[in-house]
Amino acid sequence: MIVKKGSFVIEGLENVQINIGKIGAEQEQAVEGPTPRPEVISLRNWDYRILDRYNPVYTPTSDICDYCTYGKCDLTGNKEGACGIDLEGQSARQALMISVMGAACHSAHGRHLLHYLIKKYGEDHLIDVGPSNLKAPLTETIMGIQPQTIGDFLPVLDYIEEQLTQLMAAANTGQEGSSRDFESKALHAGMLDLLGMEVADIIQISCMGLPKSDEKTPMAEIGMGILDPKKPVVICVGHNIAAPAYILDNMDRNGQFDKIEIAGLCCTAHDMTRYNRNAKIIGSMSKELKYIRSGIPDVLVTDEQCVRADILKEAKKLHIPVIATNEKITYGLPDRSNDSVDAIIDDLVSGKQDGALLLDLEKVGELVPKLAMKMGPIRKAKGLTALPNEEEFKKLVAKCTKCLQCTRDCPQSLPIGDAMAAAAGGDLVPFEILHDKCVGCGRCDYSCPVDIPVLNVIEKAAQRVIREEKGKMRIGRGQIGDPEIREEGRNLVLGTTPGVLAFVGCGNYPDGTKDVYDIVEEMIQRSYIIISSGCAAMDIGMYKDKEGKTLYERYPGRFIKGNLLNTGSCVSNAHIAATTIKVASIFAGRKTKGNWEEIADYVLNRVGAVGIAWGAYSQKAFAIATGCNRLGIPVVAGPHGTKYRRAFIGKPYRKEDWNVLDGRDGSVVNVEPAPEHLMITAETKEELMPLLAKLCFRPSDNSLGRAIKLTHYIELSEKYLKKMPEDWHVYVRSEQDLPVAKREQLMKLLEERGWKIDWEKKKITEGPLRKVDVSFQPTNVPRLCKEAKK
Amino acid sequence: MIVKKGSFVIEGLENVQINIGKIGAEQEQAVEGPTPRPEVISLRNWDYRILDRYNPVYTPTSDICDYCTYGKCDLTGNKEGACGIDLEGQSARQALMISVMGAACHSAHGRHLLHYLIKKYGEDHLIDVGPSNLKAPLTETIMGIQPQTIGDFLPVLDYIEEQLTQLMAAANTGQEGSSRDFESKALHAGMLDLLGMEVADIIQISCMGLPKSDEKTPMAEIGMGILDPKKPVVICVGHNIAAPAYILDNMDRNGQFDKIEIAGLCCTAHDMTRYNRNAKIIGSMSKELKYIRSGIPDVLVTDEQCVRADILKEAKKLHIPVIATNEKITYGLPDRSNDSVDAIIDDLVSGKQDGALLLDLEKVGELVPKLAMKMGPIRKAKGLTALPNEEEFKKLVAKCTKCLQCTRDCPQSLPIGDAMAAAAGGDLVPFEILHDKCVGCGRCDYSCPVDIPVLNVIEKAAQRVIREEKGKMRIGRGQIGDPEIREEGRNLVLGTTPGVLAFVGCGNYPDGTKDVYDIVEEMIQRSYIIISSGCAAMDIGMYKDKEGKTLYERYPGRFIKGNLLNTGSCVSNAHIAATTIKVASIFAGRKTKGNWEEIADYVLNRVGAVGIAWGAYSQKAFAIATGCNRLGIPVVAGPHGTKYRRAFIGKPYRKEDWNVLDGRDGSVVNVEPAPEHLMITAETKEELMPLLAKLCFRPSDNSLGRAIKLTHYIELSEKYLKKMPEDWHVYVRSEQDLPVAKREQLMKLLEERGWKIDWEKKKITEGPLRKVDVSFQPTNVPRLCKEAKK
Amino acid sequence: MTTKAQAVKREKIAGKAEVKPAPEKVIDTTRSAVPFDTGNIPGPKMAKAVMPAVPGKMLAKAKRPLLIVGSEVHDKNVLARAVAIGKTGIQIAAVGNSYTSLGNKGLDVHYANLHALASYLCDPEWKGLDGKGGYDLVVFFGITYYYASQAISALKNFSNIKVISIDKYYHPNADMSFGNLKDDVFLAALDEVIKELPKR
Amino acid sequence: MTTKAQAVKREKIAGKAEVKPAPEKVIDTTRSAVPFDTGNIPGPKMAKAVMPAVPGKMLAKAKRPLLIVGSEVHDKNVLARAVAIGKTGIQIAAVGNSYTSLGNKGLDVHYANLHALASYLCDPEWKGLDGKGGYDLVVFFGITYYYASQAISALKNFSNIKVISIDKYYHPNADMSFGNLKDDVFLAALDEVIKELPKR
Ligand code: SF4
Ligand code: SF4
Ligand code: SF4
Ligand code: SF4
Ligand code: SF4
Ligand code: SF4
Ligand code: SF4
Ligand code: SF4
Repeated sequence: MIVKKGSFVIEGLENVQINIGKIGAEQEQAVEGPTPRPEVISLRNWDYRILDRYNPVYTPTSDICDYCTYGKCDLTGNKEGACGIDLEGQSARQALMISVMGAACHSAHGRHLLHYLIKKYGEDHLIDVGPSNLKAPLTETIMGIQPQTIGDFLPVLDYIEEQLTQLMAAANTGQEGSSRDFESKALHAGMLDLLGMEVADIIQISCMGLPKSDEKTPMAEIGMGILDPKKPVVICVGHNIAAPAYILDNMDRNGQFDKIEIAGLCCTAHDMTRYNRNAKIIGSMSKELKYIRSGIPDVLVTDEQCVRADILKEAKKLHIPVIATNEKITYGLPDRSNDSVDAIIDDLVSGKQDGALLLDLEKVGELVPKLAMKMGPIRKAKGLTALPNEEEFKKLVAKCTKCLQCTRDCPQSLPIGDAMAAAAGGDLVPFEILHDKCVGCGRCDYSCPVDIPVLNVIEKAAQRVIREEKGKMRIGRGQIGDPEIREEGRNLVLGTTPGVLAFVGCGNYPDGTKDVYDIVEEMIQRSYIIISSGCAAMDIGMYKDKEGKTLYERYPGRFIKGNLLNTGSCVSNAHIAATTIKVASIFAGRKTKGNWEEIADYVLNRVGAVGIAWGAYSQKAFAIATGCNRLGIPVVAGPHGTKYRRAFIGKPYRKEDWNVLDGRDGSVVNVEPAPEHLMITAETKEELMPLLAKLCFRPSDNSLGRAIKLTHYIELSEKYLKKMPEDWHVYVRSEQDLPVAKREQLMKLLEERGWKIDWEKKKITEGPLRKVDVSFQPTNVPRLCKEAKK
Repeated sequence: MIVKKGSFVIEGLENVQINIGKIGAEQEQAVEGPTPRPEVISLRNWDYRILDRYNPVYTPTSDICDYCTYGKCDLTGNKEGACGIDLEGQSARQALMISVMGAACHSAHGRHLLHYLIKKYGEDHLIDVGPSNLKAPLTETIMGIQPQTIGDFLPVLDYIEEQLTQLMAAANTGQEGSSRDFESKALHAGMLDLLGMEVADIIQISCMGLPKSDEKTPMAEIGMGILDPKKPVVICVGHNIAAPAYILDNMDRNGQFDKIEIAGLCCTAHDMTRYNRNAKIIGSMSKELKYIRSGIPDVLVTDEQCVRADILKEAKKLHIPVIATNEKITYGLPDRSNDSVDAIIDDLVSGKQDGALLLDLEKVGELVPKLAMKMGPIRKAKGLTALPNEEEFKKLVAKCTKCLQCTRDCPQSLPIGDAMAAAAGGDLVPFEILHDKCVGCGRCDYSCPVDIPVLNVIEKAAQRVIREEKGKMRIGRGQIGDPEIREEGRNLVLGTTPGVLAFVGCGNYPDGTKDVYDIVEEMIQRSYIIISSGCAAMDIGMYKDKEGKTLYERYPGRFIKGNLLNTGSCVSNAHIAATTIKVASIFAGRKTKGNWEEIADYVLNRVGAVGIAWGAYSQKAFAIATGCNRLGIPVVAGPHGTKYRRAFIGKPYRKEDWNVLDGRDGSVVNVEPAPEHLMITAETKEELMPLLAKLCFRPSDNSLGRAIKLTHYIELSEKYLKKMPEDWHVYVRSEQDLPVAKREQLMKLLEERGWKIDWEKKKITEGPLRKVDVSFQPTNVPRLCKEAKK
Repeated sequence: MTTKAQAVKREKIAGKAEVKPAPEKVIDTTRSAVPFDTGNIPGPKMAKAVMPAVPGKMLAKAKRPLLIVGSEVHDKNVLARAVAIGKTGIQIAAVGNSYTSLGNKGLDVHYANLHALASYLCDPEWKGLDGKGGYDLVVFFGITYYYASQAISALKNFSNIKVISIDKYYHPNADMSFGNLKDDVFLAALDEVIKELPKR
Repeated sequence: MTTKAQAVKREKIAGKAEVKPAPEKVIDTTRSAVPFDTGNIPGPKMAKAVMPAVPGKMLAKAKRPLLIVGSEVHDKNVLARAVAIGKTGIQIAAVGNSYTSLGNKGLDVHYANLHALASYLCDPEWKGLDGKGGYDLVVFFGITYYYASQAISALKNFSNIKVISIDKYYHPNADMSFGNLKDDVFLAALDEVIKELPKR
């Protein structure tokens, strides 16, 4: 008898249920660290270590709290509200709430997928993420288990949901009172977020044939100009591949890829291309309204997350039916899940209904291509679009009074009035520039006192550049495989690869999408490893060099210096964080299972990885950043990031904050501020680049690494800020740390600062904070010191 | 061999685990309705039925949204923000968030208790709630299962947490776009909240010996004047009995009840008295700051929920050590869970530390009485209090400039300046009145430009009344048992008991705590059944009649007209809602398991129950109200309730909104607006009382019931608003519905309205909306009609 | 009554007591135009602070105005003004417990629940308290401050009806409002409003 | 440059270009004192709108003032004013990319990250950009509007430092601010501030 996993009941013994499972296998999975399944409080000591150095900085958007009916309470000047909370506490509580919301988003997404995949593939479907032993680094580190099948993730999600409920509860009025503990809880939520993302992406990779740690995934087309608008066009918007997969399968079966254009907006686009190479990508969330207004889509399919709230309203105006496929976004649409596909199509084609909620995904797969084939010809015949024609355009731009109202409502404060004036004079360039900087939010439409549909005018004016908007993106690869880590880990830890820069998050850029391209180009040429995911990964692929090549075409996709990797959709973010765990485990042999603190301590002190969320807008992006922070990874956001209201900023002038322990003997060692911040913003890309270089320093860097990092820090500062950084010297421990080419010059500067130089031996004899010590083992955790272990 | 529940593994067959459980038993538990374990979408049709009639009314506290970094978005006038959401959508999203937070609170509380009780009593500990077959009405109705043991609640909490995570996710930017669907989701959260509360209370009743449907529980002392301040005083603050139980057990073992005073603030007080008759009650959340400032407590023990955020800060000033016992509220205190009790006590007594986080509840039990015995004498010797002495008091009141700043910051806009002036002239009465109306929030302290510690002044001035503050509360009984329902159900459904009024929620009253007493006294004398829980239940017990008797002493506690029941703490609210399910099941034989819609439809149309949350402040109260609404129970809040931002208000003038179906044949029947609203507020108690009477009408009321309800509606309106209600006639279907005493007079009034009266037969011949029909079966659900069933 | 006067909320008017005449001094109702409850800042759109003649004229001109009066009307001086306005024929919604003072005075007065009333006013189909048609102007005073503020918030954001506060508190959610007024100024301001109304 | 001038953010100053002189007309910097970003309403405490002489005098009087200038300073006219203020000896924190224009001009100028700077300013122990002591007054202009607003929000609520905006936008979180100004008025206002400063 082959015993398979499952449960059965023996006749006559109805009260006995026999479960065949992995009891044996579980015994191999010894927990290695002290905190498997950490509760709200379990990692508080680690959080305190972080928070004591990287102080929460609060920048409230409102001085008022209106959480409960005692309010609204004026908390200006850190006064207490009626419940006793002060503005610091309230700000920290908001940080918790934002993190919990973000984590809930990804975890709920994972739960939805897991339900669906278990139904389709069974609980025992094996995890397969590519050539890795460490298949689920976050799951191992947090849960203390090594999942083998997708069913093994069930208790993981149970755990996340339980913890999120506890955290959400703590945010109520009359609960937590300490801002420090609110932050510890927010960090907990951030960690749960990473875990939820890992679950979501691993199960879809394992079941749906998405690329498995593949450094050479093919390119996907991206841009507003890539589709053939003469064909019926299906656009899927959101984050969850479940529904689009059915559509793609159906089109595949029916050989419709040459008849129907199908593309994604936002992360669904990532996963559609990972799932089926025939899918295309329009772009990030910023393109949603723009693309709908263009009138090109003939059917819109929504799932969940980062879907504009007004999609139905906007689509309706252009007779584009909306098929909602997820219970999180239902738009008030009638639930047609139990109706026949043809009946639904009739109602949509006739315009009797504007859309349908369809939770039966098989029906979605059947209906959407059919519907597109019907809607396409009808809509094209009518030439439906929201954009004005030439004549209307001229009239509209002439109406503008330059009142500035639209600029004051615009998240990017764009100079719309000026562009209107220029366009009235026949010059469309200002509008073309504006189109790139515009996040397509539509607020300007509401502002205009003379009723100019501003966004439509912008889009009309930018048609020339939009038609050229055709880029390439290397399809999401999934995790970084163990072999790649094995090869590159040492360079990273010793600092000879200057750093890993992870470009993630959304498109709320302060000055247009091109910034990301410019920054990546600069840094990749400097041999940083660039990893990307989500909307940022799309935006990187939108621009070309003079030879017409995108960065993805110019740089390969291996985890090695000077490469450009795309992990995939937002949930693939988890793999970026997980990569640091892999470095700790594979390169340094650290135990992972249930061992968060030790791993995070390792990452903080040794792995020069930095996250960049230049256009982060969502709660999810904040949760991810907070999760990365708990793992010891610093994150920089663009200026809009200040509206998240909390950062973690180090104070380099407080020497005592930068004490670490030497793991060899537990002695206290004062080190340079590295990394200097855990979460911070910059105003412009020029300010960002040297900051990134600086944040890649780690206490463990050896001389070669320091020299390389210093080179870039100094060069980037000189190039973009026209100055030598004021603090470059703090990263110098010996003359060996100075870039060879500039060594002499730099030593002079050090001498000017009062350092003692032995010019004969070309040696620094006095000055550095501490001496070179190649076997220094920096740690912030007393119990990890040898001395302490005794 | 006696097979017991549990799991074991057979040697040599390590992959096989045998679980002995309730597989057989489960087969008896056939699901009876269509929606066991309803998902986010499953009850949307029912929600729509409610929402179509009881339109959400939004009263934003802010016209701005700052959820994400695109913002802040100005949504004034229902404009759209950058994500496409408009103010209606944003307001509905806030309603969802508030409900989810509230539900998370209770469910997280339940989860904490369940962990703890399973550890202590085992999963197989049987549920025992008293003489009921329907032991867990909400669990049955929602989950479709009949739990037998406390372990059976594990999947219930898993379900709640999963659903809450889904709902939380839907509130992110870029998710749900329809206000109607946000409300459907909020209603889902409200339902989950009721479920979470039921779990929490049933398991504590079952394991910890709390009263089990006991109509004759003893009285507990309540009030700020009940303790002997000469003894060491332990005060427990919060909602979760786990920690206080250990303290009480310990004191019991050591015979310390005559040596140490122990009392609770907020719901913990309820559960302490339910657990051990020696515990006492200080009062509701409003008393927290007041009582701490008095200096009487020698030790403060906090657990979770409704604990002021500044407790540690306030306690520290008076050298009162704070023992935090729950990970949701940790105040930044050092975690001493692994330290010895004596070491902790030393640090606290010496003042080296201000408090301790102690998650080992056994240690809490051991430590707290010991600590109290040490702190008591020290603190009393020093005479520590925040209140000014006579002389200081005089100086302080003389300083007041009547600038009104404190009034403008006060949630109740109390006339503090006037009271100061009176006190300066020797008249303390205004302050004594003020003390009752003051919710003890402390905001006035921050306001005063001349640095008067306003709250301390109020409390000092009110010492005379505070010393007299000694009431009685009948200890929380738990559920209403099946036998009581069997006896009373008919009266309720036919309307011969005028209604069930449930006084619940917090102390944010618009005009002082005495309102609740006054309202209850009026309504109980009119034979309404009064059920109560939470802070409202405490406040009811705070006042006495001329003979010195509280309402609890004057009226018995059975579920029968003219009785006053206290179910217990906030989580006991679940039993109030569950009572309506019991009526549907026991009296009317409706199937419960997985049958929410049918039950709620029954309640909405037939059970004249109304919730009153006159001082509701918390997210929890909103969640409870929203859960009750989904179950068909209307709720009225005080004027502060408008700050919840969403109500469900019916429009009686829209005839078509008041169509129901007749269950006998599915025919559409236009009925009176009953109940007229699902969630609404009133400005004063005078407005509230007639409104309550009106909201008790149901379409199914028979003539006798109508006459009784009309009597009270008219009398209350005449007594408190000095007018005949303008809409009394809509509830009249025949002359039989008119109260006998006033029949003639009322018929004349009807004639004036144009109704036709046959004066000889004393009959109404024309006028009523519809005829009397004793077997009318009003329903809002088509599938429940006989015709439809075919 | 230097504050919101909870103390007098339920006092019935003593019919025989003398009504205070308006003081003769010149008043400015646009000062202290900040929300009375300190934290009550709703957003960028806040009421224009006006002198009494403005609401007076608007009331006089409106096709179908509604005066809403609440549970702070029982003070005899305030009540006298409410009655005076009502006597000019303007319909009154007596919200809260104000009917106890406003009833039986020969006014066109209807009890209403303010929360429900706000909801009805947002419904363009609503035919008014007497079924004779909707309102184009809503003027109010004498309502618990925060309660009024919340109700008006609904009208501000979800209706097209003009809302004017002539209460003694600055109401940011109204279209126009007085600033925070001392009692004597408040009474004088009401008198000036009344002056603008057509006599009946 | 009628708006926040993203277009010129990165323009370097053309040294030879002529600096516009201040217009001769009388200016009022207290008008249009509403947050430039429509939704940027923080609460009851919002900046007092002031005429240029006020910040000028306060700067002149301050023991240790700090001028913060950001990435909108590159316009030659604006830059000239920043340099002029710096020339009076006031220390400058060049935030964002402003150092590219402010460096090498003989000023006491230090690059700083605005977000970090806000954090340090809230720390009473901080010894300033040069280690010589904390600041008692912070004056700023030329910073991305919302970015500045958020940073100042930290100072407003969590520090005792006075913050004055002399930018062309009304900044509600500052203690004092100009209203939203047209470019020419803005330049003239800066000139009036400069007039009050002691010559060096
Ligand atoms: S949660 Fe606290 S600060 Fe916020 S409104 Fe309620 S009482 Fe005020
Ligand atoms: S749509 Fe573009 S231009 Fe209009 S407000 Fe939004 S970002 Fe600004
Ligand atoms: S709001 Fe309209 S009129 Fe004013 S600047 Fe913008 S486009 Fe021109
Ligand atoms: S990167 Fe941001 S905008 Fe893009 S899909 Fe992810 S969360 Fe949404
Ligand atoms: S969630 Fe929407 S309305 Fe709110 S701040 Fe973000 S974009 Fe604006
Ligand atoms: S403590 Fe009392 S008097 Fe003071 S503000 Fe709060 S409710 Fe008003
Ligand atoms: S704030 Fe102070 S001075 Fe002003 S009225 Fe209140 S107690 Fe008197
Ligand atoms: S009734 Fe309200 S204040 Fe009282 S314990 Fe419950 S939630 Fe807290």
